[in-house]
Amino acid sequence: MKKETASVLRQERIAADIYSLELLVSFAGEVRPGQFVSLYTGDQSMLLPRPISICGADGERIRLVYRIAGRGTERFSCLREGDTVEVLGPLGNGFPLDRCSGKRVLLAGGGIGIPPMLAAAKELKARGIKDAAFAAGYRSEPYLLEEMEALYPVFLSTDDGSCGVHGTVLDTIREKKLSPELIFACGPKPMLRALKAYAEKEGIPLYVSMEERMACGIGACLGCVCRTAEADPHTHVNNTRICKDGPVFDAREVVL
Amino acid sequence: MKKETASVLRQERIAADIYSLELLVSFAGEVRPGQFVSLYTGDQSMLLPRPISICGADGERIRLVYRIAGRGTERFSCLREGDTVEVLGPLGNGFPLDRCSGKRVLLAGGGIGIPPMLAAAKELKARGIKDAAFAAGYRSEPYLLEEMEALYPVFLSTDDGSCGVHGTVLDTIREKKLSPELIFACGPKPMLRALKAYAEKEGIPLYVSMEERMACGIGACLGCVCRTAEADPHTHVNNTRICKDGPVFDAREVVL
Amino acid sequence: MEMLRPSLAVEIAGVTLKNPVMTASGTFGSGMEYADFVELDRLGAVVTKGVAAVPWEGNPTPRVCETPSGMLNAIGLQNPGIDVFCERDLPFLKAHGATVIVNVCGHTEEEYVKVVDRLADEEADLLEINISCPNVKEGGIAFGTDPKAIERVTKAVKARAKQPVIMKLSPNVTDIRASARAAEAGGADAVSLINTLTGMKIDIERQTFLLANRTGGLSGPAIRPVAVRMVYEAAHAVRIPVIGMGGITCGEDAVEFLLAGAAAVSVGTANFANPRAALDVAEGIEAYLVRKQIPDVKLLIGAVH
Amino acid sequence: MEMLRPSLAVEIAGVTLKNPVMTASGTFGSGMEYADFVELDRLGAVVTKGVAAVPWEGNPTPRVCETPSGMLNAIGLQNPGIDVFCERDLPFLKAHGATVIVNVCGHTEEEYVKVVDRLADEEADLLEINISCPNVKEGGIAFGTDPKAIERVTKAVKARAKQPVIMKLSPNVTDIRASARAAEAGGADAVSLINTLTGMKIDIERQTFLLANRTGGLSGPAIRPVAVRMVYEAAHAVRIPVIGMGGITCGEDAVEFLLAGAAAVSVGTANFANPRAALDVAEGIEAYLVRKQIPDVKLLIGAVH
Ligand SMILES: Cc1cc2nc3c(=O)[nH]c(=O)nc-3n(C[C@H](O)[C@H](O)[C@H](O)COP(=O)(O)OP(=O)(O)OC[C@H]3O[C@@H](n4cnc5c(N)ncnc54)[C@H](O)[C@@H]3O)c2cc1C
Ligand SMILES: Cc1cc2nc3c(=O)[nH]c(=O)nc-3n(C[C@H](O)[C@H](O)[C@H](O)COP(=O)(O)OP(=O)(O)OC[C@H]3O[C@@H](n4cnc5c(N)ncnc54)[C@H](O)[C@@H]3O)c2cc1C
Ligand SMILES: Cc1cc2nc3c(=O)[nH]c(=O)nc-3n(C[C@H](O)[C@H](O)[C@H](O)COP(=O)(O)O)c2cc1C
Ligand SMILES: Cc1cc2nc3c(=O)[nH]c(=O)nc-3n(C[C@H](O)[C@H](O)[C@H](O)COP(=O)(O)O)c2cc1C
Ligand code: FES
Ligand code: FES
Repeated sequence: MKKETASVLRQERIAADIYSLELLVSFAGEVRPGQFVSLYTGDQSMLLPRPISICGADGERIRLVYRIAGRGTERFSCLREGDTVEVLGPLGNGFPLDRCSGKRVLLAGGGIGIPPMLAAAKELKARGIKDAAFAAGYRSEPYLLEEMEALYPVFLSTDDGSCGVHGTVLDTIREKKLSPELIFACGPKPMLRALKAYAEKEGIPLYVSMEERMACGIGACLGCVCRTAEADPHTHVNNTRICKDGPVFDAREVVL
Repeated sequence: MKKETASVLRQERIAADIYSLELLVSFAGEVRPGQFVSLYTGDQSMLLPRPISICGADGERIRLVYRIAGRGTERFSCLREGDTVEVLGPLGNGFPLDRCSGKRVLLAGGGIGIPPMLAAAKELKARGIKDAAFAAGYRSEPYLLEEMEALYPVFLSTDDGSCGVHGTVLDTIREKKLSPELIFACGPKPMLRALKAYAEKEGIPLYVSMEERMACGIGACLGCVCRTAEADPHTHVNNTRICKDGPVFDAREVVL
Repeated sequence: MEMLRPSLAVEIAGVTLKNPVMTASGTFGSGMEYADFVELDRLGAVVTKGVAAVPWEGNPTPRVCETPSGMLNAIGLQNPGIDVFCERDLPFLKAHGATVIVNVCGHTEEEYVKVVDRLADEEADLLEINISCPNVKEGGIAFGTDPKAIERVTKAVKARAKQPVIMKLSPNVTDIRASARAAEAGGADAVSLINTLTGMKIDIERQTFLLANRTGGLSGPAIRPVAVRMVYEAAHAVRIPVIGMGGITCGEDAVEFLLAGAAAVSVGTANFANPRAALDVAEGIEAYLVRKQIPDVKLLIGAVH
Repeated sequence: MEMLRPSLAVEIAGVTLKNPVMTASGTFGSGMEYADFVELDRLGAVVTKGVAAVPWEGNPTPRVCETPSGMLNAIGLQNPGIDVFCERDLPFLKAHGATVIVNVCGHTEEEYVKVVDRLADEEADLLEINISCPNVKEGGIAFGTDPKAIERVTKAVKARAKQPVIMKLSPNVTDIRASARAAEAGGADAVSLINTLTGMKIDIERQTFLLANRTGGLSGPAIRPVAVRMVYEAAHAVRIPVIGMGGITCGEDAVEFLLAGAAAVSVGTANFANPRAALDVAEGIEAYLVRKQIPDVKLLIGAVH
């Protein structure tokens, strides 16, 4: 975990309001899929860093894919090659990829939860995992599609029915009769909740990446907790820190 | 008076911590020497605009010369050609150049008070005034020197004696035996105070450009007043607004 | 889909405002200086700089300085006195079609009453009584932070005022509800809040206070969360309308105050950062209503509770 | 010119701090999380997250949100309880050579005393009693804003505490001097201020409170002018040392508090914007002293008055 000034290598608009940003960082070699970074806006009126999942990393660069959601991400979208940006990372635990061998893995991403699934898929491929697939749910316009398809089959859904299944990731699973043996998921709460019910019914292990408003991003402020079924070993109450002990949790351990 | 988004045409560092900035603005044709603009920093944590004197204007562009004095001016120094900046102007009254005809005029500038004197000189030259001179007092490294010399003789002083007279503008006047019949001055309070004493003693008309911390820059907040000898016709007390009724005042009318 | 044209009018103490946006006292002069940027008759109201019975010189300079997302001021209520105000400023505002709220200041109960009396036959639409200016030692701070004094001043003013009376409350108190209730008990027609939070800045280079007055009033976006909280508390403590202000810069900020319970809002420090701010706020509220398909701004007032 | 090596040590209630910079409670965990960025033994002290007699779950989420140059938090004092704290966090801090100030919270006088008793034989250097957390309804706000209650709690704690006691004051009061005097009268060894200002943010899209707790505590640079003013007032009202905080991000900000009368300072929200902030502040103070050729940081304390 380091805080450093990163150079912008590339920035590209890849869909309406969706940007892909590549940064040169010293910690790119240590990144695990499912981890995130804290990105600082540079405007002194916006103190808190923005948590953004890592969508890809090689030896020296990381890639972030984000949606303009407010003033901070809007500023990020103005970064050009050669600009610099403060970044802290890698943060959080990442997906437990070791659990995948020999299993039919479903990578379920909803909305801006799709980018980290691409990072997971790349690593699975590198590890020789054959039997995996994406279930990707978009509002409307799909993005990152070709890159996903180059790795594993993609089952697409859109909220507005403009392409793929009309509905959510869960509709896809049902309609396409997918029968995963392990699910990694990132996306809006209702999607995670539906997946959890499904996984429990089917007895499938499910790991979810959680989201919450953050301040420190490193486990110090207790701003970003989620409810847990059991008392958490660090906090000693039924609350766990998403930024430090997550963002990825066994779905059975957290209250959704 | 307009508020608009100006394009940066050029920015140049002309001395240690001193920058020259050229902006494309719609109001360039209306500018009078001695007027200033309000420049906005663009960082949301710094709300108030920075007052900067206009150092030159032609039909479509204005030029500002400023010293890095804090976080706002530091941000200005990062502006590059093609960037934009919010600007409000032209503000204030300007020097009463009509008083100059037939007089030996001294343009006295101290420190970062020099830039507006250059603007005044250009206009005097354009109006055919022959008998004028600069008394320019620098901390150390001179700037804008060649441009001034191209218009009128320059009598130089520096605080550290590194070039010209060792001392202030007033030392220059004495040492070089200048005998102006009208003085326009802009610079630090002690310089203006000394000039006022000198001008009173010699019976010479003196117009001074005043400085004060500002908020609105257009006469609404009463933040930037200076004390006046008589009750001010607008405020009805012995306080006048520098941004609106100044920044240039007959030295006899204000308390220095 | 047909374009919704939402109703923006609100009512304060029987006076109808075109829209809920007014200027905050002391930040908009007497309207003259901003008339190049803002059509005064398009605002809900213009609230004037505080005016006293006689001219006040105000504090020595520096009077203003910037702070993170805010500013401090210690103008000290410089004003030309009520006579000049009635002869010059009020006719100007009326000629421009503005609804006018006259902000009144004083050192003592008697001074407030003098101004209020002088305004009896003038075309002021409402009066706002500033009992909360932290920069006036004798009157302001004592009046503004003691509920008993608030009730007493309110009664004194109400006994004489020909126009409806808004009491402007200080945020430098433990319990803003008590202040609001005291104003209501004294007969106020509305309360407005917040005035500035008392603050200080030190110039570490010269090792002295940055403002000549030592302390000043903090305003701007920095204080918005405190202002929203206090407006919410006040709106739930009294039945009279609450006028909200503190750091409003755009339509979204104003909507926050309306949802918290404000019946109207004022735009202050934002005018310095954007001379068209007050109109931008009004247009921003309208845009929000259109986007959310809400037909009447009054439906927002106090909707979050 | 020889390079000046100024003395940075200060003393609070007989405890010497290497330098006047500590971390603000609740923003630095128990030091563990920031140990990658800050050598804990280079700080004046580490002030721990508030700890209670038993584990507290805190408030529902969202617990934090950003505001202009500041943030709101309503953590609700989640903590693992004093036993875990003594077994895990305190030994960690001591092993890293930190001077430790334990921040104590409770709902009632008895709960505070329980924690203080439990710490009697532990290696805590000082205790800070948080009577001002706006996010705890039962205890915090009532204790923190009534001088009589402040004096009572201080006495109860002082009667049992083995370590020197700092009382942490709420800024949500009409008169901070009365709070400071009450703590002094109760026997406090020092006071620290300011805790957060109570604020609120409304989510206008969902038309609801942004924080699940509705209100939260405002911190960060936005509140610095209020904090400096209150530190100045408190330092002139009592003889015991005042520890200043509120929006400190760099050496210059800290110097402002020292000049206003603080004997030491805490760095809070700035840690989130810059994990090395506390050390940067300490180094910034030293750089200021060197530049100004001031040989001892103690010469700054209260130098502007
Ligand atoms: C672990 C994690 C990973 C994330 N990964 C991605 C990603 O890969 N791509 C992407 O587009 N978005 C991602 N998000 C969401 C992203 O953090 C927010 O969209 C972003 O912070 C919004 O900032 P803003 O300034 O544009 O919005 P504003 O609304 O102006 O932000 C105001 C404040 O609220 C916080 N905030 C607002 N929305 C969210 C949110 N949904 N989650 C957390 N904080 C929020 C901001 O961080 C900021 O502090 C992730 C969030 C988390 C917690
Ligand atoms: C009428 C007028 C004309 C000026 N013309 C010039 C010029 O041509 N070139 C130039 O370099 N400077 C000029 N100045 C000074 C210039 O405004 C300040 O140096 C500048 O505002 C500093 O901003 P900052 O953010 O860098 O400094 P900071 O100290 O970070 O600024 C903080 C706040 O204090 C205000 N402030 C700080 N110093 C001054 C000052 N000396 N006068 C007024 N406000 C101040 C800033 O505007 C800002 O609101 C002029 C000032 C006035 C009043
Ligand atoms: C420069 C300045 C002058 C002010 N003068 C007055 C005044 O004369 N009377 C008054 O009631 N409030 C005065 N105020 C307070 C504002 O009306 C308003 O209550 C406060 O600034 C909060 O709003 P804002 O954050 O939008 O500025 C003044 C504020 C500023 C910044
Ligand atoms: C996330 C967060 C948690 C806090 N928790 C506590 C706490 O447990 N006990 C306490 O006394 N103060 C707590 N505070 C208040 C800070 O210690 C400090 O008084 C306040 O934030 C002002 O300083 P700052 O502006 O530097 O953050 C907390 C502040 C924040 C931002
Ligand atoms: S954001 Fe601070 S603990 Fe997670
Ligand atoms: S800066 Fe507002 S009156 Fe001059």
